[in-house]
Amino acid sequence: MKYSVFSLLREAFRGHAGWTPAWRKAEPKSEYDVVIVGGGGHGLATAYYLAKVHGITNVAVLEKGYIGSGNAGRNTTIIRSNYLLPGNEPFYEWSMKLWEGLEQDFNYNAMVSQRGVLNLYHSDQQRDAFARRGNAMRLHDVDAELLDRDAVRAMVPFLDYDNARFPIHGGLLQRRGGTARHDAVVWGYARGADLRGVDIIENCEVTGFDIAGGRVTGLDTTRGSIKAKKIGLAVAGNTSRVASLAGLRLPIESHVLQAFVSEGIKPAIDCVVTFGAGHFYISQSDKGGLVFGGDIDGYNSYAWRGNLPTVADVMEEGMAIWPGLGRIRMLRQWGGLMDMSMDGSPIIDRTPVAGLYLNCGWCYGGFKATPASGWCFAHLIARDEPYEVAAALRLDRYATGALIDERGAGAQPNLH
Amino acid sequence: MNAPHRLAQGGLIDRARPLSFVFDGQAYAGCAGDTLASALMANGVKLVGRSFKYHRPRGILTAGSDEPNALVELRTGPRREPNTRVTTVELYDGLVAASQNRWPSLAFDIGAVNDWLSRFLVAGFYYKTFMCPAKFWEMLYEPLIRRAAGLGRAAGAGDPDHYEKAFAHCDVLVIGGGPAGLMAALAAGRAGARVILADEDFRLGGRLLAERYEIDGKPGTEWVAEIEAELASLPDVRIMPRTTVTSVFDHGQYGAVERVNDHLPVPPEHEPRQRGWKIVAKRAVLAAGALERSIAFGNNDRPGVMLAGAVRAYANRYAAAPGRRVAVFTNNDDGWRTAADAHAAGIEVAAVIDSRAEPPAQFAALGIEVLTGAQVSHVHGGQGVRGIDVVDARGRLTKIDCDVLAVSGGWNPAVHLTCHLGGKPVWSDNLAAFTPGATPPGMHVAGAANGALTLAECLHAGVAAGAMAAVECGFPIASFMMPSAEDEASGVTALWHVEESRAKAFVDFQNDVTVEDIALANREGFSSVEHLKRYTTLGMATDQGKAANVTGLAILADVSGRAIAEVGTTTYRPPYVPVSFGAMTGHHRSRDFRPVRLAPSHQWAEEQGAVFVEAGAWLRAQYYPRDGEKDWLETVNREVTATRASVGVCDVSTLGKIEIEGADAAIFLDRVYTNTFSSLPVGKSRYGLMLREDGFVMDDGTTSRLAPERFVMTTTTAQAGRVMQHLEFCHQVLWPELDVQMVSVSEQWAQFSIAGPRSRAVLRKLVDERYDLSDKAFPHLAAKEVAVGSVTARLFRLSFSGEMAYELAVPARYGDAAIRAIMAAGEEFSMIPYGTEALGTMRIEKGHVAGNEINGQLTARDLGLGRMMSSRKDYVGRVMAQRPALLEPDRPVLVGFRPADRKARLRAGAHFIPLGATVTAANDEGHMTSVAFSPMLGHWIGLGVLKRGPQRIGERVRAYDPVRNGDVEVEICSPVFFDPEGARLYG
Amino acid sequence: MVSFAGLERSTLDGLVRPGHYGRAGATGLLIEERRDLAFASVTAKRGKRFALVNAVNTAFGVALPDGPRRATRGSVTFAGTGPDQWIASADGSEAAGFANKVRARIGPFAAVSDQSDARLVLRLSGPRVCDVLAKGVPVDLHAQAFKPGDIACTVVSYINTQIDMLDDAPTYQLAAPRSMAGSFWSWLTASAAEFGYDVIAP
Amino acid sequence: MRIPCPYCGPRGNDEFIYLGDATVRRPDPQALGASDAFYEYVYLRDNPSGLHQELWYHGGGCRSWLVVTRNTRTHEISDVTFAAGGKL
Ligand SMILES: Cc1cc2nc3c(=O)[nH]c(=O)nc-3n(C[C@H](O)[C@H](O)[C@H](O)COP(=O)(O)OP(=O)(O)OC[C@H]3O[C@@H](n4cnc5c(N)ncnc54)[C@H](O)[C@@H]3O)c2cc1C
Ligand SMILES: NC(=O)c1ccc[n+]([C@@H]2O[C@H](COP(=O)([O-])OP(=O)(O)OC[C@H]3O[C@@H](n4cnc5c(N)ncnc54)[C@H](O)[C@@H]3O)[C@@H](O)[C@H]2O)c1
Ligand SMILES: Cc1cc2nc3c(=O)[nH]c(=O)nc-3n(C[C@H](O)[C@H](O)[C@H](O)COP(=O)(O)O)c2cc1C
Ligand SMILES: [Zn+2]
Repeated sequence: MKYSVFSLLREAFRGHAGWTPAWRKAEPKSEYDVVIVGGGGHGLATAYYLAKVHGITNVAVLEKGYIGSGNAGRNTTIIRSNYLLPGNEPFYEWSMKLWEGLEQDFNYNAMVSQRGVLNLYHSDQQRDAFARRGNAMRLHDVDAELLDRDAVRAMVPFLDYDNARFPIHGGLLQRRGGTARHDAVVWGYARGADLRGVDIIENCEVTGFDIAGGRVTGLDTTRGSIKAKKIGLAVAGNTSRVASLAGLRLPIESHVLQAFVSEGIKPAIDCVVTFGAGHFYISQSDKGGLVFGGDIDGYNSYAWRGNLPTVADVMEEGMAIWPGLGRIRMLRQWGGLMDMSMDGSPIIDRTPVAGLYLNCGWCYGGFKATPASGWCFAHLIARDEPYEVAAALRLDRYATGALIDERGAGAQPNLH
Repeated sequence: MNAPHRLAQGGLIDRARPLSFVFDGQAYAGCAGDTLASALMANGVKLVGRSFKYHRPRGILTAGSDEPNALVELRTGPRREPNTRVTTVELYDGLVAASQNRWPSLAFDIGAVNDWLSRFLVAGFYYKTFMCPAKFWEMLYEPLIRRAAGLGRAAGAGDPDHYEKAFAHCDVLVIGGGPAGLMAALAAGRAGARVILADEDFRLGGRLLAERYEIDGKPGTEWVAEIEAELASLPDVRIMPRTTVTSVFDHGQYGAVERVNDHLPVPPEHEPRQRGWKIVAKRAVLAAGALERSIAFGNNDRPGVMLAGAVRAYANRYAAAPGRRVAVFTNNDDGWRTAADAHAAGIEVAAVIDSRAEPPAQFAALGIEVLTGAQVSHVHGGQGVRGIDVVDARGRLTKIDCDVLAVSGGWNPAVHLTCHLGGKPVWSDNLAAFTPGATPPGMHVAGAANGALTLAECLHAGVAAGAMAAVECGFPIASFMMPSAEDEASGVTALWHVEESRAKAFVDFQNDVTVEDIALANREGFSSVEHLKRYTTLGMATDQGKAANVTGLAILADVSGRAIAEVGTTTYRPPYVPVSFGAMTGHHRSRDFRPVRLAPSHQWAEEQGAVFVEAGAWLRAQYYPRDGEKDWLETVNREVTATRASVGVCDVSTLGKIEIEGADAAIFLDRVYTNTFSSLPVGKSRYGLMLREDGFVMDDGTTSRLAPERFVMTTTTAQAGRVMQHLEFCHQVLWPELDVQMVSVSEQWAQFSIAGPRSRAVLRKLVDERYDLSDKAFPHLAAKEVAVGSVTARLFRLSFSGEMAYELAVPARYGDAAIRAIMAAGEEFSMIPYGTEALGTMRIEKGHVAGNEINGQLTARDLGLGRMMSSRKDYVGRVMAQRPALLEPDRPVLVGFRPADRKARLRAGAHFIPLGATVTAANDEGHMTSVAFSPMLGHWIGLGVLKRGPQRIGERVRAYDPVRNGDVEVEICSPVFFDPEGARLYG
Repeated sequence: MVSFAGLERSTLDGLVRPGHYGRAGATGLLIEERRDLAFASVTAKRGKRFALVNAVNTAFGVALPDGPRRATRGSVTFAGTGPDQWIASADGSEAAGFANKVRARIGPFAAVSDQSDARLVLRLSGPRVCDVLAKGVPVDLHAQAFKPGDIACTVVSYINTQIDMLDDAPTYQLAAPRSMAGSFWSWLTASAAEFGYDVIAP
Repeated sequence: MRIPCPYCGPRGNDEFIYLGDATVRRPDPQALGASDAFYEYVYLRDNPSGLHQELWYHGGGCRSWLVVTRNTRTHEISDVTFAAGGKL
């Protein structure tokens, strides 16, 4: 059923009895043309574009829990395309473009809200680094504005301009950046894929691969074996574990990133603000909760929960820019598993195993990539060649040295 | 003022200490010992808040931190605290609170139209609409939704109170001071363990405060006082009231918040408002009790519908009558106590409605009307209960008049803290509740939190858990006289939802999630309990669904035809109750956010009127303006000119300094630097370049050989810590077999760069005349220990500015004296101090790289330093630096730039585009890394990396800088702008 | 010729004056800055630990502690700060040229660096000293866990700090990096204010 | 987390700096195929879910590099040794 104000009105008058499941609870078939492992945003978007753009509909998405149970369901929802390096920027901008038409495309309100992303800078040196990034964005035809302190103050007057340890000097603003309702993105893609025939199979964990003569032919799951011509991995924090089932060892570590939400309050902050002298970002959800986060916990973990020093650090950083938060209460904290890559940038590529494709390395920033990641991964799987904007996101770049290291932090995932 | 609903006697309030307070502009009276909730109740105030979505009128549901409804804005101005539960606010004199999420007033709230529109505003309606046209979202729909949503208003200004954080350590942490917790603390304390007993209430006792239980034949509260006195007498027991243990972290760490002064209008001088505790405990006993839950039936959210246990708490503890005529609706034995206690307190009991066929025998004597096998299907009344409809087993409907309905749907053990490390609660059919599953390592659970629902059981369980915890910490079992108490009836038969309800039946009160919403979510496929939560927002409100979650998932189980155990729970996450930013921040706010490092000359520089700049953790003098100088540029120009003309001094103490000793020190340096240090003679310094193992430049600096087996290395200010760590890594992890020792001496030495043609003359006046400072005796790159007065100093002939220059290091306590002495010695040469700006200008004039170039993205070759990469030895980063992409001839390489129009200004961060080329990323050829105005050349100069830069000297490109409208045409040149032959170095 | 005699400065100069602060009428904490202590870091050379133990014993009569503890003889103390690492300190007549003396006596077996100017050193005592320290010191200072002679290198208020327990009055000596003295002081005094504190003239 | 430093005793993980996998060994730079070996050393990780040997630097304490054996699923620490070898 198409969602619209009319369908909503119609159902309202008949007790909402006519709504049907947003996606079928599909049972696994014995064989698919393409199996996508991982029912997060990326996996579901891949299936959606495989069906919609490439007409490949004999597709299954296998999810070990409920769809969106991974990072897609627990991120701070920031979307932006304010990257520095040519390997990244066109890709994220393509994502931004897809966000801009997404809801009409998949007929689901994902609350894509282009409320602006403001990165604060706190020194002249940082200003110049942000200028470099802003200029790089403009070279890619992406909007970027460098604000001075007064302009920042006009936008977000309640920050600490007078008594801060790291005074605010200005900010880099991308007005087209913003947020989206993370769960709705998952559900919208799921519904869109399902409508086009894709089987979404939940509670189905992949436990092994069938590989013959260097080519993948199927996989084992907790719900039986499934044959597949092509298999795409989009399992984020579980990438190393799943890839190891196919004998791959990757430039990836899994780290916990925490996020937090405050009690709901009346609108207090209209855009996304990030702190440049630390690692902190904050925005307000449409429900009123302040959604915020900071750095990863910084050590390998599969525990889906965070540790205390990071909590303190994040909340101190929040107070450092916004002293009025003192009496606001943090309501809930949680953690996700980041697939931290060795240069902080993602990988969308083939693997040494024929027919097995890899989508990983999203670090703490893959939510914004969801549409483009799905688009490009679908293209790669369907055509066996990279989509242009993702051409640099290769697996062999660590060996060749063609790294995409936005932070210049080197081969240490927890520094990215 | 008199409080009309205050019971004539009883309660734990202090009637001799009246307090006045204001709610929504109206003044009321309460007593010490009241909460804001009990005081409102004593005053007959029923309507306290509005719900989140439908703006339904709401009253007080609970008597604790599980309250979903009665949220207010407490205090005013910069101390305003939105969403404060009236049930946890200790009343103080002069308290001011206001209702929230309503307009224009609490009684008449326009937002309540949502309730009329609720037919449309079902769970998830917003996902299905507001999509067209796309741009209306930000313009129209979203602002409307946002304004309607949200609860209270944040304070606009910074929080004026201060906060602290603190650490505590113990053998046994007891969480909760009810009967189980008190016993646990006592058992562990008597055994000799170090015990912390934390309770979020301002008074110990837990449910005993709310009940009329007796222990050892004494009233419960009296017994509590005795136990508390004994605990207080034990030397290693610490009692922490007003302290909520909010979170469990790995390895026995507990987060807790102490509300030190929230019971006062403002904290006393020097005292914090709240304190965030990190408690490290070898063992913990969770004795957090159980939380009562409601039952879903029509209009079960009306003000006056309360949890049965809360009604007892108000009557017994606070002597506040929730109403005149109370009806009780229960599915368990405990609910009956409310009838008995209300009756005893002189409140009329209209009826007890028990959904079970067989009521407990012991209450038969009360002489109250009893309806068994019956259920409440509807509540009459808008802003307060006026009556209820009861359906009995045969479907007959009875209307009962009452102004309070006490509901008990059973008790949920407070398992929350057992789940913070991933434990999953397990369903008990017997208790009709979830009980703790695997607990965090070291945690025992006792009392109602563990599903023990009788007092005697709780007391026993407390002793057992406390003793066990102490034993596990190595203490003996202490002998114990077990207190005696009744084993009260606690039978329950689950009832979640009254089918016959006509009106909306609420499950999550604050977020307005109804039984219908759950059914709809299930119909739409959101049948995983997590999807249910996210689709309907069940359990996501400020109470985190303490009362709602179990009911919600039970209803989901019902509508989806599954067992409750199969449906499972959502994840209980920290914190147990919401925690303020203040408490988690403590002292670390404003300028104390992070420590600041000050150079030894800081105070002197302040006296000179220096402007300071952040450099990592340091504050460094950026420039020293003089009267009459119109801007920083004029100042910096003067500093550079004066230095190059005569002499200037700059504090460089912030550089990292590491002493490296040992027989293998030279070998070690050869392995960490790209170039060779084993060949460095004693008494000499050398510039060194360090790579990361991935082949990119990590840091640079100079290292001097003080003795055959003794070196001192300098690092950049920014990387000092990282380099130290790296060197320790190289030694301890890679090459532990080397005889090398290293220690940071960064703090020990104050170091000054004295630069300019007259630098030697200045030094001559400072350094003991025994030391020959002539160019021959002390040439460029010489290093030596010298005497300055009675002080042993280190003198290095190093130059970052291109001038003849020295770095003089003195023990830091003499840093202040040294800068004054240097300036005095330089006076006759018109010496000036210069800051980081001039330092930067001079290094750019000389083409030296610094932080802007050593940004982790560039290789030694990119920086034009390829020749420093020795080919005769191994060093960290050598192999990976040979990767093909790093050898690409097209990589941007360091060169210099000057504006084609010499009057134009350059800006770092501009990108280089070939002249006339279209402005696209494909034509991006590099970027400007550093710029300065060169007073020597009279125009701006810049360093930058450009594709094949060194081959293109003389060519022009465009420095593209749209974010600052700073587009300029620049000419590519050598990065060495000034004194390219380096003649000035030699003086 | 320049002379720096008498011109030594502490980073607390100008920031701090002796007197009573915080809550009036109560002194929970006494703070005394120590400027007379000389420090030297001592790191055993590879394979020389045993010889070093002997040398230190011979030269100073001190048995080098093999853990985070201090050993004192006369005015000289060696405190264990890490495996094969110590901080030696001295006051009184030993303090002058201390690092050189140490190097002269044990140089063949250890790397020695002067650290006399590297730290802010405070002695803390008073009835509420432990309550003050609890606001920033993450290690357990309970009498059973931390005894006179014990030391801990840890992080206090984001500042690397060495804590020595001197006696069971109790008196603690805290040493923090010199450059962070102001921030350290800010944390300490904010933490002590509720109990009242006296700053004693150095 | 609390890491039991063999020198200092148990301390909060905020006193330590994490580096990562402790099982990878710097290859012989002179050996044949050194560049492949270095690529693996610098970039490839097992990233196990379960027992993990990893390097932590006690920068806030004794400045030792430690090899910590920790379960990445439960965070349980089963062993800590000095990276440089040796015992106390
Ligand atoms: C706290 C937090 C904040 C974040 N903030 C932002 C932000 O503000 N902006 C931003 O752009 N990004 C952010 N991110 C990152 C972003 O969420 C992720 O990069 C992105 O969601 C990853 O892609 P995904 O959605 O496909 O991953 P996931 O949702 O994690 O999907 C992977 C799925 O694979 C499934 N799976 C794993 N193993 C198997 C198996 N063996 N068999 C079957 N299924 C399996 C998992 O259950 C999971 O559902 C944040 C992440 C976190 C945790
Ligand atoms: N018969 C029944 O159905 C029934 C049901 C429930 C409770 N009860 C009675 O209630 C009592 C339960 O005793 P108990 O000791 O187990 O619990 P309790 O409810 O008496 O005490 C729990 C205490 O823990 C505190 N607390 C909860 N969470 C906390 C946290 N995170 N941090 C700090 N403090 C926290 C509360 O403030 C409370 O004081 C018994 O008397 C029992 O008979 C009976
Ligand atoms: C953007 C965003 C907003 C959230 N808002 C709330 C909220 O208002 N209330 C709440 O209880 N949880 C909120 N959560 C957290 C979720 O309840 C949940 O903790 C998170 O999705 C991770 O799942 P888990 O805790 O089940 O592991 C929010 C999460 C996100 C990502
Ligand atoms: Zn240690």
